[in-house]
Formats: sequence, C-alpha cells, structure tokens
Amino acid sequence: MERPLKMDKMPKWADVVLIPVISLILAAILSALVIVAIGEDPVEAVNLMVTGALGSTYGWGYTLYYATNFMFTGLAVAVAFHARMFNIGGEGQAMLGGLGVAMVCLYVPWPHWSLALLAACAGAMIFGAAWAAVPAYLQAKRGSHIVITTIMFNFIAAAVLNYMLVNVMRPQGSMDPASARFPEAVHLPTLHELLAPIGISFSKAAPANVTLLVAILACFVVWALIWRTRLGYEIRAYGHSETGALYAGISPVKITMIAMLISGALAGLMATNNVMGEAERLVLNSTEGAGFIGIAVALMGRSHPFGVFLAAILFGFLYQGGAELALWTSIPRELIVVIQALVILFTGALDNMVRMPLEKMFLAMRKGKA
Amino acid sequence: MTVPAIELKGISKSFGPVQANKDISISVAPGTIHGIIGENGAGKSTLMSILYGFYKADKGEIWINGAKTEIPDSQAAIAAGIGMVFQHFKLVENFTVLENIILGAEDGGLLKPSLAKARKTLKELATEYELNVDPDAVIEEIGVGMQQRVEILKALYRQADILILDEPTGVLTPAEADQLFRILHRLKDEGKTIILITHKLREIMEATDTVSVMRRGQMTATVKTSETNPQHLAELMVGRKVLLQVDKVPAKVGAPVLEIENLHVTDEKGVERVKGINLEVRAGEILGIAGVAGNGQSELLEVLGGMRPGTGSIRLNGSPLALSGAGSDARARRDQHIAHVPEDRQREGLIMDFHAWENVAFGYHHDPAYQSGIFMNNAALRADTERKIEKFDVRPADGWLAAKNFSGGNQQKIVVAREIERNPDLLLVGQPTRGVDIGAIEFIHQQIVALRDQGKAVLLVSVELEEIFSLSDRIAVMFDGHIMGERLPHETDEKELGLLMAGVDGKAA
Amino acid sequence: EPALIFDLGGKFDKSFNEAAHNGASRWAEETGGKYREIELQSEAQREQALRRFAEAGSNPVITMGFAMADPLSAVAADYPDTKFVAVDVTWLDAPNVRQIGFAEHEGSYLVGMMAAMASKSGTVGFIGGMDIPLIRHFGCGYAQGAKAVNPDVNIVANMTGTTPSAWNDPVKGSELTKAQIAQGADVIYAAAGGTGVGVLQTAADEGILSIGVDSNQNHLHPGKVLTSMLKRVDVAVYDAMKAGADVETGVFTMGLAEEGVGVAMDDNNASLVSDDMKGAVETARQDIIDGKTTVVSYYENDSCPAVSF
Amino acid sequence: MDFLTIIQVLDSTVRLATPLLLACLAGLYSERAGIFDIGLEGKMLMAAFFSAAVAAVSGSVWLGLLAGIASSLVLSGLHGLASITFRGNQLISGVAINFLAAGMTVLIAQDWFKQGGRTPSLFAGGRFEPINFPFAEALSGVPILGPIYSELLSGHSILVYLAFLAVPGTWWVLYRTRFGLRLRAVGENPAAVDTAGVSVVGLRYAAVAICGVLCGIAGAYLATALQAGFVKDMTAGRGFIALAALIFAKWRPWQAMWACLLFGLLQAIALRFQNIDLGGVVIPVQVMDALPYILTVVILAGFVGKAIPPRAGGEPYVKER
Ligand SMILES: Nc1ncnc2c1ncn2[C@@H]1O[C@H](COP(=O)(O)OP(=O)(O)OP(=O)(O)O)[C@@H](O)[C@H]1O
Ligand SMILES: Nc1ncnc2c1ncn2[C@@H]1O[C@H](COP(=O)(O)OP(=O)(O)OP(=O)(O)O)[C@@H](O)[C@H]1O
Ligand SMILES: [Mg+2]
Ligand SMILES: [Mg+2]
Repeated sequence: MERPLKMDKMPKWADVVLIPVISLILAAILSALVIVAIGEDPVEAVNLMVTGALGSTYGWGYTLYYATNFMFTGLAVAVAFHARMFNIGGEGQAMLGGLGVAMVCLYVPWPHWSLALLAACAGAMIFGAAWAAVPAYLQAKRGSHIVITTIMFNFIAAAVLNYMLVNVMRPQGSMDPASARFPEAVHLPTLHELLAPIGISFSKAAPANVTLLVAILACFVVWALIWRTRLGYEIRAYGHSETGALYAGISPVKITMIAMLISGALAGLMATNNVMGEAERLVLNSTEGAGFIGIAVALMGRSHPFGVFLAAILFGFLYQGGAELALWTSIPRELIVVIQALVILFTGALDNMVRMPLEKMFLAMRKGKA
Repeated sequence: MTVPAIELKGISKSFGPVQANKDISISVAPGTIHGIIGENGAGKSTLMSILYGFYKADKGEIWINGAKTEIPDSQAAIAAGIGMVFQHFKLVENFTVLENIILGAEDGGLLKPSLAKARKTLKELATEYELNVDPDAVIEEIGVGMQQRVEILKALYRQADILILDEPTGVLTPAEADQLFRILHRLKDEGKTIILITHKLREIMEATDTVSVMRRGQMTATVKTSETNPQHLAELMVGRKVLLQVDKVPAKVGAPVLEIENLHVTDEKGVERVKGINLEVRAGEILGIAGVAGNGQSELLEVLGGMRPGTGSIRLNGSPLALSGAGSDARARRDQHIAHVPEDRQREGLIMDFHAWENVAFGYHHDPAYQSGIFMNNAALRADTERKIEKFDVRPADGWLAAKNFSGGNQQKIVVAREIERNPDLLLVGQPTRGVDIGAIEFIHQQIVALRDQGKAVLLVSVELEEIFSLSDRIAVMFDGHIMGERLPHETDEKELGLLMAGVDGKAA
Repeated sequence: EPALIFDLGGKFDKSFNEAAHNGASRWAEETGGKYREIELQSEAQREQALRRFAEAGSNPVITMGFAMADPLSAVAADYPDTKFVAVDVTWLDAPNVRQIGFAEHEGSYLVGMMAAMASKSGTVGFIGGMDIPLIRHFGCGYAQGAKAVNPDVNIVANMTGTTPSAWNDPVKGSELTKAQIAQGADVIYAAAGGTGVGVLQTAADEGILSIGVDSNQNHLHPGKVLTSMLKRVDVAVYDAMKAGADVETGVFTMGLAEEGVGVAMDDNNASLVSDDMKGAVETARQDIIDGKTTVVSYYENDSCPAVSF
Repeated sequence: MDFLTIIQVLDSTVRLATPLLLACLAGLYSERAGIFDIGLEGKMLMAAFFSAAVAAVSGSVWLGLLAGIASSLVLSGLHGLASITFRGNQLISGVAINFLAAGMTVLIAQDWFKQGGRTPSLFAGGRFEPINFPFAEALSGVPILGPIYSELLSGHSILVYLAFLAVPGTWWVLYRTRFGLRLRAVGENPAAVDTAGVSVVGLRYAAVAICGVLCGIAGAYLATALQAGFVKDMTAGRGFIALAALIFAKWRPWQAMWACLLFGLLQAIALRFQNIDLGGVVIPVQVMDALPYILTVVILAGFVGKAIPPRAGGEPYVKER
C-alpha cells in the first residue's frame, strides 16, 4: 500500500511561525497607518519606542518588568487554551492575586525577602486560583460559559478589591484607597541589585526584579507540565476532544477544574511582580489590563510557553515604548491599546484571513511538485 | 431517447488535499429511481450535495432536463426542482414541523399567511402520500422516522421533481424502510425522478432501475439494476473480489465473564435509552449485538466502557462493577481489564491531532510502563508504538505522523492494536470496520477472533448484519432499549433478525 | 525644564487638573519655556511617571493630588537633587518636596454664603467627589457659610464614590443632582473634579444654580453657574515653574489671605450676584483674614459642626 | 423612602436602562442569528464618541446620531468579517473590538479636539432634549398618577421612547415575520437555512448590521442624551451588563426589557445611595455595583432556570473542513 497523502494542509512551521509573523506585520502596518492618520510620524514613533524601551538598561528594566506581567497572564491564558477554555478572567484573578500578596506581605513579619517571595507566590496562586475556581466549577458542573462568567468575575473582583482597599486595608488617616507600604524586609531585589554582584550595571530606577526569574521558571514549568506530564497529556487530550477524554477515562470535570485553577494561579502570580516587586503596596487597578494582554500574548505565542515568552517581551516593549510615547510626544498611551487590539484581531479573530490563502498556496505548491 | 432529468458532466471537487469527486459524469433518466452505492468516503454525499448546491464543484457542469443549469446555491437547486433529504437531517430542532416546512419557502414577509397555506398543503400531501405528521409537533420531540418524513415533505412542499435521498434507511427499521420505498415508488409513478444513495445492496436490487457505483471519488460504473447482481456490485464497489467469510473454529465457551442484570441507561436529555436488559458474555465467545442504529446499543457500549452512568448491576468475572460515581469511569474499566474499541474512532478512540505514539497511550497513559518519575516516559512509549505498528501492519509505519494523517483503516488498526494488545478479559467493540476497506476488515476480524480463541470474552456491536453473522458466536438483537431475543447464527437468518430489529418478536409472529 | 503630572481625570477635567494646566500654560506663554507633562491612567503609573521625569532631569517635578503622597515618599529620597512640588499634600517628611495645601474650607465658606443667599427654597446641595477627608473639608466650609447666612438652611450632601473614578463620573453627578433637586435643592456646589461637569450640566438643564470648583467654571453655562470656588492651583503651579530648580521646599498653606482660594466673579455670573451678596462675601472674606470669623476645619477633629456626611 | 423618591429612582432607572436595553436588543439580534457578540461595549463606545464628536462639530444631534450608527456599523462589519467571512473565533473578535474602540476613541478624540481624549461639551442642538408630554406640567399635581405621568413617563429624550418601542418591535420581527423566522433558524441550525435555499452569510450579516445600528443608538444616547459629550471609557461596562441582561432574559425581547430595567434599577439605587442600610445591615456600595454581575453568575449557574443559548451560537458555519 502506498504512503497516503500527507493530509496536513501546510507544514507545521508555517502554522507556528509564518502565520503569526504575517499577522503581526499586518497589525504593524495598520498601526503605522493609524499613527499617520493622527498626524504623527510612524518612523519617529517607532524610533522613540525602540530607544525608550530597548535603548538603555532603564528602558529594558521597564520592558522586562511589563514582560514579566505578561508572561504570567499569557501562560494563564495559554494553559486554559490547551484545555480549550477561554479564560478572560486573568485580570480579576491577577487582582485577587494582589490581595493575596498584600496579605502575606503586610500581616506576616518576614525575616528575609526570599521567604516572603515564596509565601507571596503561594498567596498569589491561592487567591488567583480561588478566583478562577467558581467559573471553573460552573463550567464543569453546570456548563455555564466560562467566557461570560470570567468577565463577570473581573467586575466582581474590582468591586472586592475596591471594598478591601477602601474599607479594610486602607491605613488610618490615609486618603487613597491603597494598602500600607510593605515593610522593608519584603523588598524584592531589582535587576540592578541582582546584576551588580556580577559586575553588570543595570538601571537602579527600573522595576524589573527577581520575579522575572520566577516568570521564566513558570514558562519552563508550564512547558514540562503540558508536554511532559500525564496531567498535561490529559489537558491536551481534553482540549482536543471532549468525547475522546471521556473515552480515555479523563474526567472533564477534573480537567476543567485543574486547568482553570492552574490558569488562575498563574494569573495570580503576576501580583508578585507588580504588587510586591514594583509598587510595594496594593493599589486600585494595579493590573493595568495585563490580564487582557495575556490573551494577545497567548494567541501570538500559539499557547506555547516559549512563544508566550517571546510575545510577552514584544508586548513589554510595546507597553514601555507606548509609555515613552505618552511621555515625550502628544500621542496618547491608547495607541498601545489600539496596537494590542490589532494584534488580537489579526492573530486571533482574522487568523483565517492569513491562513486560507497560505493553505491554498501550499496546496498548489504540493500539487505542482507531485 | 428521452432527455435525461439530470446530467452531471466532469464534476470534480476537493476538500483541501482530499479529492472527494474526480471527474464524475452521470446521467439519470426522468421517472426512474437511480441508486448510487459506494464505500464510506467514496464521495457519494459530496456529489449529491453539489447537485443540490450545498457545495460548489471545482469543475464540471450540471444539466437539468436538457438545459445547462448553474447551481451556485440550494436556492438555485430548489428553483430547478431538486429536493434533497440529507444523511444528517437539516431541521431546526426547536421549531415546529410547520415552521421547518415553510423555512425558506415563505410567501411574503409575514408568517401568518404562509403558515396557514402550508398547513393546508401539508394536509393534502399527507393524504396523497401517506405522509402523516403533526404540523405543530416540535422536531426534537418526534422520532427520526418522523423527522425523515418532514424532510421529504419539505422537498415536496417546494414541488421538487427530482428527489435525492442520502442513506435514508440507515435510521429506519425494516418496516419503516418498506414504507419509505412504497412512497418512493408512488412518487416515481407520478413521474418524479429519484436518486437513492445507500450502501445496502439489497435495497439497490429491490428499489432501483439503474445503479451507479463510486469508489475513491470516482464513478466506476453505471448499470441497469436488472442486469447486475449483488456480488458484482460489491466487487465494483471495493475494486476486487470480496470475501466476507471469516475462518474460525467453533467457540470453546467458558465461564461467564460479563453478567449484565436489569441495566438501565438514560441519556443527557433524560430519555431512557437502555430499558432494563440482561446479558451474559462468556469466556471464549463473541456476543454480537444487532440492531438499527439508535436503539440503545451505543449507550450500552458506553456504559460498559465507563463513558456514561447507568443503573442496575454488572459483574465482571463475578465481582460487581460500579455503574455511576467513583470507579465507574473509563479508567476504572481499563484497570479491570476491559478494553474498548469505540464506535467512532475519530471522535472517541483517537485524538486526531496527536502523534500516533501519543495515541498509543490514549486511555492507558497511567500505565506505569509509560512513566518515569513525575514525567511520562515518551521513549518507552515510542518503542511500544513501533512494536504495535509493526505487528498490526499500520501504514505508513511512522509513529510521528498525526492520527488524522492516517487513512481510516489504519486509524482503526491503531485503535485495535492498542486495545487488543492489552490482552483484556473483555473486549468491547463497536462498529469495528465502519469505513474500513476490505483488506483491513479481514485483518481486524482475525484479531478479534484470535482474542476470543485465547479464551477472552468479546462484546461486538455492529449495524452491519453481515459482520454480525460472520463474527458472532451468539447474536442478541436490540430494539428500543430492549433485548428482543438471542439467536445462534446458524439457527437464524437475516429475515428473522430483521423482524426482531423492527421490534417484532419472531417467535410470536 | 519642569514637569507636571496630572492626576487621574486628566488635564481637561474643567476643574482641578485643568487649573494646573492653565498655570503651566501661562508660565510657558510668558517665559517661552517648555515643560513635560503626563496624564496618569492608573494608580500603578504614579511611581513610573515620577521616576521617569526625575531620571530625565526634569526639575521641578510638579504633582497633582494627595494620591501622589505615597509614591513621592518612596521616590523623593532617591533623587535628592530633584525638587518635587506636591499639590494637596502637606504631611510628608521629605526635604526636597514643596508641599502645598489650600484652605479650601475658607473659600467654600464664601460660596456657601452665596448659595444660601441665592436659594429660594432654603435648601442647598453639596456633591463631593471621592469620599475622603479633603472633600468633607470642602463640604464642611460650605455648610458653615450657608448656615452663617441662614441658620435654618437645609443642606443635602452626597459623595460620588469611594475610589478615584468618583472624580470622573458625570453620569453619577447628573443623577445625584436630579436627586438633590427632588429634595428641594436649588443651588448645588460640586466639589467633584470631572464629575462636576455632569452636576453643572444637569443643574443648568433643570434650571437651578450650581457652583463650580477649583477652576473658574462660570463660563461653562453662562448665567447658570452662581460662582466658582477658586483654588488657585494654577498660581501654585505657575509659581513653582517660575522658581524652577530653586523652588523653595517645605509645607505651605494658601488661604484667603494668600489669595490661594477665592470666589469667581466675572461677566458670566454678574447677573446672578446681587450687590448684597458681593458685600456679604467681601465682609466675610476680610473677617476671616482678620481672624474675626473662624471657619472650622474638618481636619481638626474629623467632624463638621454644620453638616453630617 | 417616600413616594417622590421612588418616582425619582424609577425615573433614573428608565434613563439608565435605556442604553442597556438598546445594547441588549442589539445583542439579541446578533446572538439569535448565531453570532456571539462580546463587543457590544466597544461598539457603543465608538458610537458614543462619533456621535458626540460630530454633534459637537456640526451642532446637529441628528448628524451625530447618524455618525454614531455609522461608526458602530463599521465595527459590526469587522466582527462580521472576522466571524462570518473568515470564520474566526467570535469571542476573540469581540475582545479585539472592545480594545480597538477603547483605544481609537481616545486617539481620535485627542487628535481632533486635543482635550485629553474627550469631546467638547455639547450644548443645545447638539443634544437630545427631553420630550415633555402634553399637560405634563399641569397634571404633576394630581396625586400618585400625576408624578408618574409627568416625572416618570414624560420628559425623556426621544431615544428612550425609541428603545422601549423597539421591544415590541423586536418581538414582532422575531416571531411574526419571515425575516425573524429565518434569523432564529440560522442561530439554531444554519445548515437547515442553507439547504432551504437561504443565504446564511446574508442573514448573519443582516443580524450583525442590526446589532450595529442598535449599539450605535445606544452609544449616541449615552453621549448626547444622558451626558453632554464623550469622555474616555464612558460606557463603563454597560455592554457587559447588557450581555448579562440578555442571558438573564434567555434571548427573548420582553424579558430583555425587564432584565434591563432591573439592572437599571440596581444602578439607579447604587448611584443615589452610597451604603444602603437595611435595618442594621449595611450593604456597601461595592455590592450594589457588583450586583448585576453576581446575578448573572447566579443565573448562569442555573439557579434561576437554565439559560440555553441559540444552539449554533459562537460557532462559525463551516461547510468544508
Ligand atoms: N465538508 C467536508 N470537508 C472536508 N472533507 C470532506 C467534507 N465532506 C466530505 N469530505 C471528505 O470527502 C470524502 C468523501 O466524502 P462523502 O461524505 O462524500 O462520502 P460518502 O460516499 O457519502 O460516504 P458515507 O458513505 O460515509 O456517507 C471523504 O474523504 C470525506 O472525508
Ligand atoms: N474519496 C477520496 N478521494 C481521494 N482520496 C481519498 C478519498 N477518500 C480518502 N482519500 C484519501 O486517500 C487516502 C486513503 O484513504 P482511505 O481512507 O480510503 O484509505 P484506504 O486506502 O481505504 O486505506 P485503509 O485500507 O487503511 O482504509 C487517505 O489519505 C485519504 O485521505
Ligand atoms: Mg455520505
Ligand atoms: Mg478506507
């Protein structure tokens, strides 16, 4: 019997690399058009963004700081994607993670930052996972659509945080709805402090800190989890086929719960970076939309931890570059929101617009060869 | 010569890399019943869907009543007088019969007059063709036979002169099928042209005037029904001599392995699908379960395989198995040495995007042999896969290929290899050869018989009576959730089983 | 060159931030100088903005709003050579920060008097932004002024919310205005940043009088805004920019005497302000400056003698 | 609470429910046709901006309304392109549209008006004025009925009445017309519609377009009737509350109205009262703010009857794999 036709419509590299890159280029072209339309010079803008975000250790410090956030939320979305769930609740989970971190840092006297970081990670993961637990449970047991419930939980999280900061955690006499500053002992070493001993001078002011390493570690752990463990096998199998999972004795309820809890925990972990590493206190809206950017990051990164890592750095660059634009030009920071929207649009929703012609092309090429 | 009602010229159609139709030409005379047969995936449905404007052909022409007709969509097909009853019905489940009938054929922008008119027309059609349906019944609450009537009425309401039926009897009992053929003959007598897709040779021989055979996307022959015979048609279908007899020695039946008592199963919608059955499968025998699709066999298999809960009691080698809650899932079943070749290999038995070697662990991924510490031992898994691929002659012998890139028969071989190689006490098999070509059928049948010869119990569910006959040591017939009776293969025939399958107790009759 | 960090709500809030913007623009026009600015979008940006400007060598770095106090306390020490100016902050212990507070209760007292005099129904309203001591401080002065004119005056007071979004919620401002009108208020004082835009709008739509805050808001609805309680943030910003890197640090309070607060009188509200009113306000102003009248500050013991919130 | 306060609260309920209702009906058309739309928020926001911007520049609120509808339609078209033509993920498309609107409005506003991402305040002519019913003034003194007539029913802008008229209108279209039958069918089983000779793509685009028009009106109402101009992010989650109301209503028009009124009432109460004292138990304002969302979760959990969405909802119609 002859070897059957290769049924894949196109090679894997095209799917994993070519399509995202083309989508990204399209998004970039449209972004440039937007910049032109508001009467600015896109070349100039890109210049400013690049020097602002990558031109100094200071810029890198911010880029990596944001990237750390996005790695966590991107991984969160990616893990849920593997189980074919769309977790839009990263924002709320990260907010609650912040609450967990703040409690750990404020209410326990820590002797050293490393212990505090471990405990804060635990707190962040528990709170983030807890916030994902209800939507997960409702999806698993009641079939309530996770997208809607997680959106709702984002709003509810904002209200909870609001209540906690206004009525519970605000120090006596303080006017802002924010927690007290964390004690000096839980101060996390920044890249400046980490790199100084090995002779690299890194900007002192930039907030990138040791949690970057935690995020990179998380990328590895998620990779191993998804592709090297039984649980990952089950998550992927469930994500590909629910009836298949049932057949193989993989409990949909269990996988839905576990995948979402892991996802929530990862989103919650982000708080170790922004709350503990940067602000060193809990403020309203400390997540700054990173939960949503996680969606774009996971889509761009094709839900692979390495892809997520790269996409997070790209978005970190966009974020820091955008902040620079807002500082030095009259281009509002919202330009970044637009770019982010375009990336989600092209890599996510309009994926087929790029894919279909490419598939035709590869098909024609193959037929031409045969 | 009369002008053909339908003439297709050089129709080709690809779905991505799959060429479903290759340069097909066919001509159907008016006022005849024209059959189309072919294996699963031969391209029959695709061809008819092109005629009905559901798909667009890549190449080719359609001529209706002697005029070249463009059929870009179903609207055009309807306008050309074509009606089609699809293999999978196209009804809006929560609409009433009446609403489904007028959908797309309304008169004017408001519904009221359309509904009134349709109600009247429906009454006339009902008396004319014995097609009684309750116009106000909601589709999801009526049976499949009734739903099929709605589909036929839909076509007649649109005044179709050419009626295409795609495997209409798959869901019908023999009696219902007989009634359908009566209706078809009446329609034919009125001058309507009918195209009937089926892979049941008996139906072709009984009902059609001419028949076309498709294989691998190509039209291999068109012959007058009166000038051919089933054996010849079967050969045309699969492209070589057919041999459907399995060599097997008489069963050496041992102690009961599986005992089922008063088993009830209710589906997600709350409908009871298995209504208190009792069965026994012994060591060293193959129990075949025959029945028209949808009479509870699938649910039976799923309960035994741990895919859905049930009530009652089942015992394996004397010890009870859980039917719901903890210990009733598929993993527990496997731990109890029950293997399961599912009915739908693509949706259940395999993860189509996984590599073959990943699929070889599917369901057995907890096996200690596949673990190393907290990680999975992928190297061991791949080695195991290589062995199985070789033993079962899976082609191509490439463990890195994704499951979706194997042909149907080879996909099935992977599943069968995985399950049989576990050397289970009980093997559950559903539709083992659906969509599998004859060579693979032989191989798979041999494997099943070999397992039985090792003294293992096999429960086989199949809608193909031939398969049931050739494999089973004992046959049970299911109808409407009940076991209608048990027969030994050499003491019964297709006719008796057909009656049982229709719910008529052969002995009483 | 100096830098200016606007608080949430943005530089065109017609109120607090806009006042700062006006001061900065005036400085830029008069001196031809340039300054950097940023409108914050979230709490988390506060520290970044401070550091970024300090890093880039801006001096002084001027911040708006009490919420900058905490980030400033963390950042200021890292940049000892940079001068920071914090408007609405008075409690930090940082040598390189110029902290400016305003005697808002005094200005509010004056507009409270005008409200009571203009009211026909005997009920006046107060709509605050975020419910914090600072805003109660405004409301308390206002109530005292109204009571001083008419001891029987009925004062309805509402706060918009508990978070910074309360500064920027015109819909809520508008709804609260309607509620207060239903309770009989015919003059309403909005001390709510951007939210006040909704208050003034609805008051004008419904035909009652409103009182603006921080900037002169009389022009927003000419003939319908009774007056505005001016908080001369513009002056504070202007002065700080003018002084440049040499700006004097320490804690400063700007009251009526320093012309740090006051009432807005212009063509837009001329027809609404009677000579009586003008006279009364002028007398009261002088009395307060001279210490003959004391307006109790809410901060003194976290409560108000004239109204409860 | 005295009677007048109740009337006042109900009055503001009507005002606040209006944008929810328009958006909810918009979602109803789209989702009934099988296109999920979590981009209601973005479309409303875009329309709010363009209506305010054009009204500010032209001085005509009607031109503003048209501009708002047109801008919302553009986003609808994008959603249609992504989810109908290119069979993309409808949820992701919705998310993208929300971001796009959030960013573009501020970007364009800043470019055009240089007022920190807002439009200039609108004055008479640029806003929808309240319509006073005949004798409203005269009858306001009549006890009970007077205030109901003059305060509650009279004195809203024309868009409010339009929104409430759209409820029976939608019901009629959905259940009494050919278009409605087909629309409902395409959300349940597009293959049935297709094989019945009706264009699935056409129907779905039509539904998405109606959704765009209604979202456009909702946005215009926010910026030119409820408020006098656009401010950044002014929809403040209303699109999501509308979505919640749609689920609450189980995708039916009359129920949608009641759900929106309920959520409007919750908002009205939360707006007026900071913390609500229920005989000793103080409900913090945050609870009131979160209540619509909590309620939605409760409904989704099936405690108030199961909400079954249109069966083909969210899935692109793919004939050829
Ligand atoms: N919508 C589709 N998209 C992609 N491939 C398709 C589609 N429909 C059919 N095919 C492929 O085209 C080939 C022919 O399928 P078709 O359904 O026409 O076969 P058939 O003869 O009707 O088979 P059966 O007897 O199983 O109904 C198969 O390989 C099938 O997988
Ligand atoms: N109608 C068709 N026309 C052309 N190619 C087809 C058709 N149906 C299937 N194929 C392709 O041809 C190859 C063989 O498929 P098929 O399922 O027919 O296998 P097969 O040769 O019958 O092998 P097996 O015996 O394993 O079933 C596959 O790659 C399949 O995708
Ligand atoms: Mg078929
Ligand atoms: Mg085959």
